[in-house]
Amino acid sequence: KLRVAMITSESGLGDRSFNDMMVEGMKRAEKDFDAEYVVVQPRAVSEFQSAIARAAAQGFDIIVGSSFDMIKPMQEVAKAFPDQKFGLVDVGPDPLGPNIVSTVTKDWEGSFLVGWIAAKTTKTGKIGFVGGKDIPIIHRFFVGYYYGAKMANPATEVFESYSGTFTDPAAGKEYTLALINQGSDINFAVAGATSAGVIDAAKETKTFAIGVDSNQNYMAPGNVLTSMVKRVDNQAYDMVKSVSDGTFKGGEVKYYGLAEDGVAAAMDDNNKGLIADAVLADVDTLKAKILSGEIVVPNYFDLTPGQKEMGTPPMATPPSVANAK
Amino acid sequence: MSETPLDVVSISGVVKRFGDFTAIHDASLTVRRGEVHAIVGENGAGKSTLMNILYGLLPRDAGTIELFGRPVTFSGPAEAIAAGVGMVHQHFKLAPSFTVADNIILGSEPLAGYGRIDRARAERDTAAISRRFGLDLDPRAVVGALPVGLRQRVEILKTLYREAQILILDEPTAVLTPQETRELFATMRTLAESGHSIVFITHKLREVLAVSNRISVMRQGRIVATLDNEGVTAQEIAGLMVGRSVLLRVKKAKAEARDEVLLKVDGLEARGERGEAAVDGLSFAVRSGEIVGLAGVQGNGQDELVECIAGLRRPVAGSVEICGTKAVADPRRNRAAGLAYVPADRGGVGLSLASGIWENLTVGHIEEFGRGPFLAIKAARARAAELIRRFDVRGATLDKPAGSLSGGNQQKVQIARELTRDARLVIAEQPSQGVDIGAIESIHRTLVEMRDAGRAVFVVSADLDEIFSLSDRILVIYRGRIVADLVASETDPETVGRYMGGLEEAPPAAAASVSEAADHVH
Amino acid sequence: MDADLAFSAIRISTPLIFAAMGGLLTYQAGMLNIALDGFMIVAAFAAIAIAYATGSLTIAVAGGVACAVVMAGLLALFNLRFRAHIFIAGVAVTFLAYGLTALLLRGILGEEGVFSSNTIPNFPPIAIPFIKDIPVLGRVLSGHTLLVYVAYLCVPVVAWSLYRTRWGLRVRVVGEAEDAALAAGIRVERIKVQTMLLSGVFCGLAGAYLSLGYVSLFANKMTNERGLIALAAIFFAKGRPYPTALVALLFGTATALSVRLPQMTGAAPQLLQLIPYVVTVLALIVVGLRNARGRNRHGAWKFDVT
Amino acid sequence: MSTEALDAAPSFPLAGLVKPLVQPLVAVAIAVLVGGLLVLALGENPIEVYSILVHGSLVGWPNFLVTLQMMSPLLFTGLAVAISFRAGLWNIGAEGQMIMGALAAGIVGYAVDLPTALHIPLALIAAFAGGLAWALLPALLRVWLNLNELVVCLMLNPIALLLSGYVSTHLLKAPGPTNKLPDIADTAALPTFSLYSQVNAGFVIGLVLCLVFAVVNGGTKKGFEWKIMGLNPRFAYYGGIRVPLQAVLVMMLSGGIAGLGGAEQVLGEYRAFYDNFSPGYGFDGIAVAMLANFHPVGVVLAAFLFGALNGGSAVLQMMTGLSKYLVQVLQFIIVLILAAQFSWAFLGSRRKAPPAHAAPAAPKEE
Ligand SMILES: Nc1ncnc2c1ncn2[C@@H]1O[C@H](COP(=O)(O)OP(=O)(O)OP(=O)(O)O)[C@@H](O)[C@H]1O
Ligand SMILES: Nc1ncnc2c1ncn2[C@@H]1O[C@H](COP(=O)(O)OP(=O)(O)OP(=O)(O)O)[C@@H](O)[C@H]1O
Ligand SMILES: [Mg+2]
Ligand SMILES: [Mg+2]
Repeated sequence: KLRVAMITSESGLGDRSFNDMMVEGMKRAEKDFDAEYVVVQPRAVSEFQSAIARAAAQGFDIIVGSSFDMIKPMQEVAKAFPDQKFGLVDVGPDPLGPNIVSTVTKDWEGSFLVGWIAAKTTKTGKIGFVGGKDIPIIHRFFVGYYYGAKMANPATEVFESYSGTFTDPAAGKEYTLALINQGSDINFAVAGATSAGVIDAAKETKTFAIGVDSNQNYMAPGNVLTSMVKRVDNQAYDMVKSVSDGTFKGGEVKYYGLAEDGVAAAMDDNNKGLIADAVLADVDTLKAKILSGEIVVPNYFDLTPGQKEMGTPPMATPPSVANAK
Repeated sequence: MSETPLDVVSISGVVKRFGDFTAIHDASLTVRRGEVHAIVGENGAGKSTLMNILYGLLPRDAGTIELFGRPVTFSGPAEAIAAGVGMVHQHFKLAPSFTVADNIILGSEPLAGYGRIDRARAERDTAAISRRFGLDLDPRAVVGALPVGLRQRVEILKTLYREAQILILDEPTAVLTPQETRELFATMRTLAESGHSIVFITHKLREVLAVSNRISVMRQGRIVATLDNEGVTAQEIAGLMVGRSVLLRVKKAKAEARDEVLLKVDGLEARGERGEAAVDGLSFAVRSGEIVGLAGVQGNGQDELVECIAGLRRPVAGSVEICGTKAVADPRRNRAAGLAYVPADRGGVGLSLASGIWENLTVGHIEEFGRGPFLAIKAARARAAELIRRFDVRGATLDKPAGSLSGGNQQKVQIARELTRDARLVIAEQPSQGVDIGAIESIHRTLVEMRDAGRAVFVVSADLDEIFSLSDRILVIYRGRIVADLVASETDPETVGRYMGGLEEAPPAAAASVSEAADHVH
Repeated sequence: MDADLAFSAIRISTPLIFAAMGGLLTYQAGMLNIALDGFMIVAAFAAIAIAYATGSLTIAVAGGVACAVVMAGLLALFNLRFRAHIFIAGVAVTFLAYGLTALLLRGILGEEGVFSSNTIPNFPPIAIPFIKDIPVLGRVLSGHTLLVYVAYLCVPVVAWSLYRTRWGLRVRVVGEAEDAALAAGIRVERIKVQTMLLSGVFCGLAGAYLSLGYVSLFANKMTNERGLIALAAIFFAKGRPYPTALVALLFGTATALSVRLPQMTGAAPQLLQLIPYVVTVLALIVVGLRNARGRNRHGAWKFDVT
Repeated sequence: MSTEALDAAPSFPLAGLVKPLVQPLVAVAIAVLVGGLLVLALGENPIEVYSILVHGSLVGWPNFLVTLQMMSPLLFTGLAVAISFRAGLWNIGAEGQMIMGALAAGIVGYAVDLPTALHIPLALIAAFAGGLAWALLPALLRVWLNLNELVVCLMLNPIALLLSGYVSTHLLKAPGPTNKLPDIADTAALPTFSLYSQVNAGFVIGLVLCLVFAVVNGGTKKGFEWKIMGLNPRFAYYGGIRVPLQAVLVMMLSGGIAGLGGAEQVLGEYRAFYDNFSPGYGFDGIAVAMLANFHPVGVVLAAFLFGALNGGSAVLQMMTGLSKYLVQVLQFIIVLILAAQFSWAFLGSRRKAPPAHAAPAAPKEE
């Protein structure tokens, strides 16, 4: 039997984000490859290395982690255990080591799409964004969303706010209601469990929320416009698969973008009819342009201050971009 | 024990242990209907403990208690109250921020539906019983603002309000002025005549003889004798209590006051807790080699005055000099200047009840033990053990919390700590409060010795007996001012009493009624 | 905008007021109850689980309250019977509650971290006749859900019980002078247990409001230390009901403000989120200065114990 | 409510060393039993769970070192809380003080260029100062305005978190996907000893601090004064102890120690200041301190217990797939039961609590 250890980031399970999604992938892999997995949830970044090292000492077939903060600890341990296979999900483009595979999720592309949809759908011309903490990963979603909206309609106003927590749905609701009060009628929630409050607010005010990571359309059918799904589960699944079928190649960096179905705007019965058919049709052309490279969606991490990657007419730089680096 | 129906309380063979310490060995006692029954005994003899057992505050380990002929076992004061027992503890059990009426009705509140308190009725009832027993009180006054004497009335009214037949008064007179004491005794007699029984604990033998019908003497957890109050003398009772003869009044040589002023208070003004002018332009001096007594009814500014001297309160105007050094609002500095201070509030200020006895004895002497930052704990404990022996603190071990000592013994701990300080000025507030006669003797002797050694001693007391037995000079404080400065040997309690009451500004002309009442006590 | 701010301040303060009313009763009875969060989280969980199972809000709220009361009973048991220090027992109960709800969330509802469902009914907003037609006030006061009004009504009720009833008198005396209460034949332990259980009731309402009224879902640790804020309000106001509610409202208003400022100021979110805490500290200092003036000049030296 | 109440239920376990050991053992046994039932209810084998927990925290160097790593921050926060509570000061702001200490250490760690022999001490001093500064405000407000330090600390914890978040997100952020300051220079790093664990020289510092304070509490004049002050500040003041000054001093020491805990994290474990790095060490510190009955040696024991449980938790998750919350629940069942005074109720005479004489009713501000 294949033994897999999954190390979560410090926010742990229940984040409704990559930790939970990875578990989904693990569950599928467990069935498909006769594997078994365990989840280790360190409480702090400082506990990553000991968790990875002790897992390595236990001889799992592959140790899968997530979070940028796990890069260094994993590299340390990987050096000491050259025969152990490691995988790290959703990190940067640099190869991490001869026995580590890593992935990059182009969530900015997906965010771009939903931003575009939102700007096309809004009745007020104002859309919002509720982030969890004020951290770069979340900014990456915002920047994609922002440019998508501005590309669709440069006149769209995009509100940006951060609730400061990933675990307080009530705060999420409060922030969302404040945005709605300013006229925003579509709000993109990128805030872990706090997102649930964003969706709740949409339900209560009959506006739209946009879910993130997993398909959250079901949480309030009719009020979740779409979800920007980020298939971290596929990434974890593929890692286990590569070990199972012997294709594991250390040092590899795999991309999961629109092209790879790594990100998408989720469409299902729950949001049927919420998005105009014309918009849906445009989405497909937009996607094609991104795939062909005609449109390059900016990745927050590649931006330099004040940079205007795209779009005409020149557009204001959102504060989080201005403050970057 | 006698089976006469007269016996309302009959305690027999009661035993009480605290851990492996036996506080009460086989005590037996009867109380008759309509009598005032005094209980006397040394500190730690078990008086309070025995009464706490009767009141249901402590469980007993053996023995029986009968009330009105029926055996009872109380699991709490609620049951004792229901059975007609009321107790006034010496440390009043009152809630200071509540009104008189609230305190009195507490536990058996009159209701007005929906669990609401019927405040109007509470106040009416309070006023009514206070009138009936001649204990005047404003039902709406806040207890914390009342002088001690009135607080005691509240306590007594509390028991009367519940229609207690048996009243236990634990050292009720320790903090009262002579006038208040007289009033209390009058109340006690009235109550006894109306059929109540009163158990009265005290250390003042004169009071015992003045007010009680029968007297029980307790020694080391036993009732060693119960006497009728006829033809007994204070000396005899004292002998029974202590097991040796005691001096009821300390002999002392005449003061040789020197000219060195060790305490000088000049134009002092201070405000009280509620911002009122408590000390109002007050000046006096205490010289080395004399004992000056400050007499006054509680609440006339003595507390604030002493706090200013000790550095616990900041004066508004005026100055205090201790041994030639200007005092400041910092006890540490004043102590360093040569002050030793025995406060009246021993639970709040003078002791840490939760700390061990050796720790209580070491505070204020910390610098004497060990060099540099280190504390020589062995030496400190050794000295503490020495003091416990020297001052005869009963029931003390080094690590026992000070709060587990009997009241009088707590006082001894304070005294031991303060009087062994190398200080030229000693301030003692109510030094013999709650202390048994044997111990009073030794405390007084110590104070006199300090005087003879050339220190200045300033005694603040509401107890004129104490004032007279100690002082060379007597100051009387009234409404924040010194109204009299008398030589002790040339005046008498009545005179001082009148000054205390503010009845007198100039030298006195005897007021018949007051001196008559005074005779009754002294 | 202003009406919206006030409306939202009322909503944000609601759980704080519930929790503060609960904590205030134990405070008045002389117990430092630090487990408010623990009671709340248990109630939040139970309420949502029961609402999901039964579809009845009434049963759900009652069930949430009942579970919070059980936690309160646990704390009372350990503090009063087994004589564990209230502070550590409170800390332990709180973390126990966090852990337990997280475990049960997976065990019972099969979810990790967050649970929500569309079958859970919502509290409808209540339009108050007459008041709703008053120009600004109407928009602020009308249109909240039931539990919000309950919370604010609790304040006079608590004040009334504390200051007008026999029980309230006893509670306050137990807190101020336990020995006096004991000597008056009051069963001190019983009073303490009662206040603790009532604390559970109020925190239960707070929790149920959080998961069923405020939002309609449960998330691990979703109380987000609101209990501690409530505790601070209680200490700030020394346990008096109206001032305590006022402090909670002050905090809620500052929070509502900080939620609305980002669009106007563009300031960093961390700095905006500081506002409620800083405002509270400043208010504390202002009150402290006012009390200290005069007292320091002539008063006896003071070093109050909590 | 009162400091006296701290003593109303005397003899917390783990405090003294020999005699009180019986009671904790009884309590642990009960806790283990209760926890076992819980595990059973979750459908797992309790014996297996316990043996994994013990094995995963104590057996073998890697596991043991992880336990030491987990207990390191708690040595500091536990000690910080212990000395302040013992002196009657409710410093529940160790979390904020630790964060500020960490921030200071993080800044000095990267912004200053010095040889190791100077850099580490300087960073430690900065951390101490950072924590101290954060404790100073509640202390001064307490002494000057008689404001309850508990409220102030409750407010200052989130303020510290948000302020440090602002600094590490907007002012001094290191490039990259994480909100943190730039990595500290190697000259400021506290050495670690193993691949398996981030336990570092900071652990030794914490241990030494605990021992130092055991001596301070038990054998010095200051320690004696603090204890008296904690039980009755009026008495202490009357007796010539400069209570306001000592209160500020104790709070500053307490905050400084918590700040050093931040340095241990930043210089030893993280090697940079990370936003939001603490999973609640400050609050764990309260539990540790109270379990230890405010005795520094007890703090070491209690921190070890916590460290072992958290260290074993990871292994338990690896071996059984049980959730970390199970260990959390077990952990606080143990705390709850350790804090209780069972043995007296069951073994001793069944007398009720003595009339609370040693603990006068909680004084409240009027
Ligand atoms: N709770 C307790 N724990 C331990 N010892 C106690 C306790 N209560 C009383 N004692 C001891 O029992 C003895 C009797 O105390 P008690 O208070 O009854 O004396 P008392 O006769 O009232 O003395 P005093 O005249 O000083 O008030 C004392 O030695 C006292 O130390
Ligand atoms: N820690 C303790 N726990 C329980 N009871 C105590 C404790 N410490 C002391 N006691 C006892 O409780 C009783 C208190 O009685 P009370 O308040 O009437 O004081 P008292 O002894 O009469 O003092 P005083 O001599 O000042 O009148 C004392 O006998 C005392 O020994
Ligand atoms: Mg007594
Ligand atoms: Mg006595």
